[in-house]
Amino acid sequence: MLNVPDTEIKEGQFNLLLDNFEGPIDLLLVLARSQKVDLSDISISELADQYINFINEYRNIHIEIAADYLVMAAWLTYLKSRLLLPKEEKTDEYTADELEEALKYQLQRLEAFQNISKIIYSRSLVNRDVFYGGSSEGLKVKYNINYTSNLYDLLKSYSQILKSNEQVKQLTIEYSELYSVDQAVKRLKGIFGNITEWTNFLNVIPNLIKANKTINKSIISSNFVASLELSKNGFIDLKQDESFGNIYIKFNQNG
Amino acid sequence: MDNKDIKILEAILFASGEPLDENDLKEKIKDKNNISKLLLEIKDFYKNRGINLIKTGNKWSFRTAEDLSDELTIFKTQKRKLSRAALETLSIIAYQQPITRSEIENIRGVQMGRGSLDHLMEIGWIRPSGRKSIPGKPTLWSTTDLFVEHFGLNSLSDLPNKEELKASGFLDKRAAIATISDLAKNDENLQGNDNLEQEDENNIDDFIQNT
Amino acid sequence: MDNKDIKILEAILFASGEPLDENDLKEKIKDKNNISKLLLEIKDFYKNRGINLIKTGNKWSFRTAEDLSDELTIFKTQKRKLSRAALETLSIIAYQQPITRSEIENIRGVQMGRGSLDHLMEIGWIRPSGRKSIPGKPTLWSTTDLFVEHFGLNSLSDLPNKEELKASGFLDKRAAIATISDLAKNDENLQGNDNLEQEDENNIDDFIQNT
Repeated sequence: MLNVPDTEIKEGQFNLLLDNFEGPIDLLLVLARSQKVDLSDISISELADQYINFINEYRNIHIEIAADYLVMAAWLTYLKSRLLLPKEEKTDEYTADELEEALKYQLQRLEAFQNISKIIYSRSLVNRDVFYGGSSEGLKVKYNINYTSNLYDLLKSYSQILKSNEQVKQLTIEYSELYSVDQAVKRLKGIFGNITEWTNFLNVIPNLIKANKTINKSIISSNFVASLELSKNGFIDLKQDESFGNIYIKFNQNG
Repeated sequence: MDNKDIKILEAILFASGEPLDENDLKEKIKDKNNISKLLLEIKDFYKNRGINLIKTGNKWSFRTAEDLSDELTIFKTQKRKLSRAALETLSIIAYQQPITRSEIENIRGVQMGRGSLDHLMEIGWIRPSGRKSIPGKPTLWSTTDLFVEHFGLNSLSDLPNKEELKASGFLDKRAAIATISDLAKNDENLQGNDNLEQEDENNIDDFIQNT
Repeated sequence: MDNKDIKILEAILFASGEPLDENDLKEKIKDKNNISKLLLEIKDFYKNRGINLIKTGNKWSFRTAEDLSDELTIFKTQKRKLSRAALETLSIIAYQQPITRSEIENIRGVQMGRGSLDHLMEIGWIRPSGRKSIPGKPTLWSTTDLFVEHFGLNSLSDLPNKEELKASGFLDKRAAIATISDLAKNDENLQGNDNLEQEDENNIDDFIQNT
C-alpha cells in the first residue's frame, strides 16, 4: 500500500496543478512511478520525454509555472542530448551516464524518504492513537512548577522584537519636484482663455528646466494626462493629424 | 486475554481519568447486556494491583490502591509557560548578553516590572555577571548553564542568528494583511494552545503559592 | 500479588499521567536494584490488556493499547495536521540527524517552504543541535525526546527500516549531483516561492487518502 504513488498521472491529463507537487523532483518521481514501479529499471531518457511533454502541455494551459520546473526541463533536455551523443572522452565534467545515475539516485532516495514518512506517521501517535490517562486521586500529590517555555517560544519572542523594531523605523519620503497632474490641470485651466486657436501642445506647457531630464519628462507627461482629462470633461479639444505627429490643443468655448 | 470489550472498557476508564456511568460505558462495547459482568471481571483482575477499579454510585473509575496512599507522595509537575514579558526579556538577554536592565528596557520600549529579572533569576535562567563601567555601574545580566540546558541547546552559539530565523520562517510577516487562510490558521493555533494565551499574569506569587 | 514494590510502581505510573524516568521511579521502592526487572514484569502483565506499559527512551508510562485507536477517537486532541512537506522533512531529520537545512533541501530536491522547520519546532519534535563546521556554520537539526516519545519509539535506533535505508545508500547526505541541486538553488531568486507558502494546506489526510 505504501508504494502506490500519491498522484497518478494518466496520459493527456494535464489539469493537475503543479501545486500538488513538492518541486520538480517530486513531479519526476510521480512520472517515473507511472512508468515503472522499480525505479532502478527506469529509462531516464523516456522519463525526460515524459517530463518535458508534461511541462510543455502544462504551459499551454497554465501560463504561470514556477521557474524551477522549467530549469529541470532544460536540464533534462540537456541530459537527453548528452545521452544520445556517442560516448564522450573522459573530461572534468560528469559523463552522461553519471548524470543519469545521479538522477536515479535522487529519485530513489526521495522515494525512500516519502515512504518512510508515511510509515512513521502511521505509527501509534500520542493523542491520536494512544492516550495517557490515569488519575492521582487517592495519592498525596505535591506540585513542582515546570516552566515549559521552549526554544521555539524563545525564538518566536525574539523574532517579534526584531520585527517590531523594524516596523518602528520611520519611512521618510523625499520631497518630490516632479510635476503633478493636479498642478498641470490647475495651470491649464488658468490659461484656457488664451488658447482659442489650435495650438501646438508643446507650446502650452511651461518652460522646461534644462538641467533635469526627469523633471522635464514629468512636466510633459503630466500636462498631457491633464489635457486628456480636460478634454474628456469637455473643457478643451485635442487633435493629432497623423501617428506620432504634433498634438494640438484648443479651448472648447461650448464646453 | 481476548476480550476486546474488556480492553475497550479498560482503555476508556483509564484515558478519561474520571468516573464514568455504566450506561455510557455500555455504548462503547458490543456485548452490551454483559456490561456489569465485564466490569466486575475487570475489578477482580485488578483487586490486588496498584490500580483498582472502583464503583461509586453508578459510576466506575480506576484509582490507585487505597493502602498505598499513606506512604506514597507523588510529585507532579505543573506545567506553565513564561509570561510574554518574561520571555521577551529572556530572549533579549540570551541574544545580547551581557546586558543591563535599562538596555533591555530600551529594546522592549517599556519599563520593566520589579520582579521580572528576579523571576528569571529564581527559575535559574539568568544571573548577574558583573557591572558595566558607565556611571552608576549598572548590573549586567547573562544567561546560565541551566538556561542552555533547559532550552535544549548545546551552547549559546546554537541560537539561530537573524538570517537563520528568517530562513526558518520566524520572521514571516503575517500580521500586516491577514488573509482568510491566515485567519483560519490562527484559529487552529488558538484551539491547540488555549493555555498559551492566558499565561501572562502568572507571576512569582503563584509560583510560591503552588509549591 | 504480594509484591508491594510492583503495586507502588503501578500506582505512581498510573497517577502521574506522563512518562517517568526509571531513576525517579527507583527512589520510590525498596528493591532498587531490581527496578528494571519489576518494570518488565509489569509490562508483561499488561501486555494484552487495554492499558500497556511502554518504555520510550529511559521513561516509562501507561498508555492505552495501540489496537484500540478506533474505539478511542473521542479522546483525540491532536488537531494539528502536518503537511506532506513537513512530514518528509521530519523523517529526513529523524534518519539523518544532525542535518543542515540545505542537506534536507538536497534530498527533497526543493527549497524548503518557509514554516517547515519552525512548524516542526513549534510542535516540539525538532531542535537545533549545534552547527556544522563548514563555511557559514549552518545550524544542524535533530529530533527531540518528545519526538521519540510521541512516536512510541524505544530510541532513535528503533526507527523503522533504518538498516534497509542505510544498506541502499540512502542515508548518505551527499547531494545526488552538484548540477541538479545547484539548479534548484540558482532558481531561488527567480521564483516568488508562491507555491511554497501554501504547502500547509496539503494536509496529511490528503496524503494518507491518496495512498
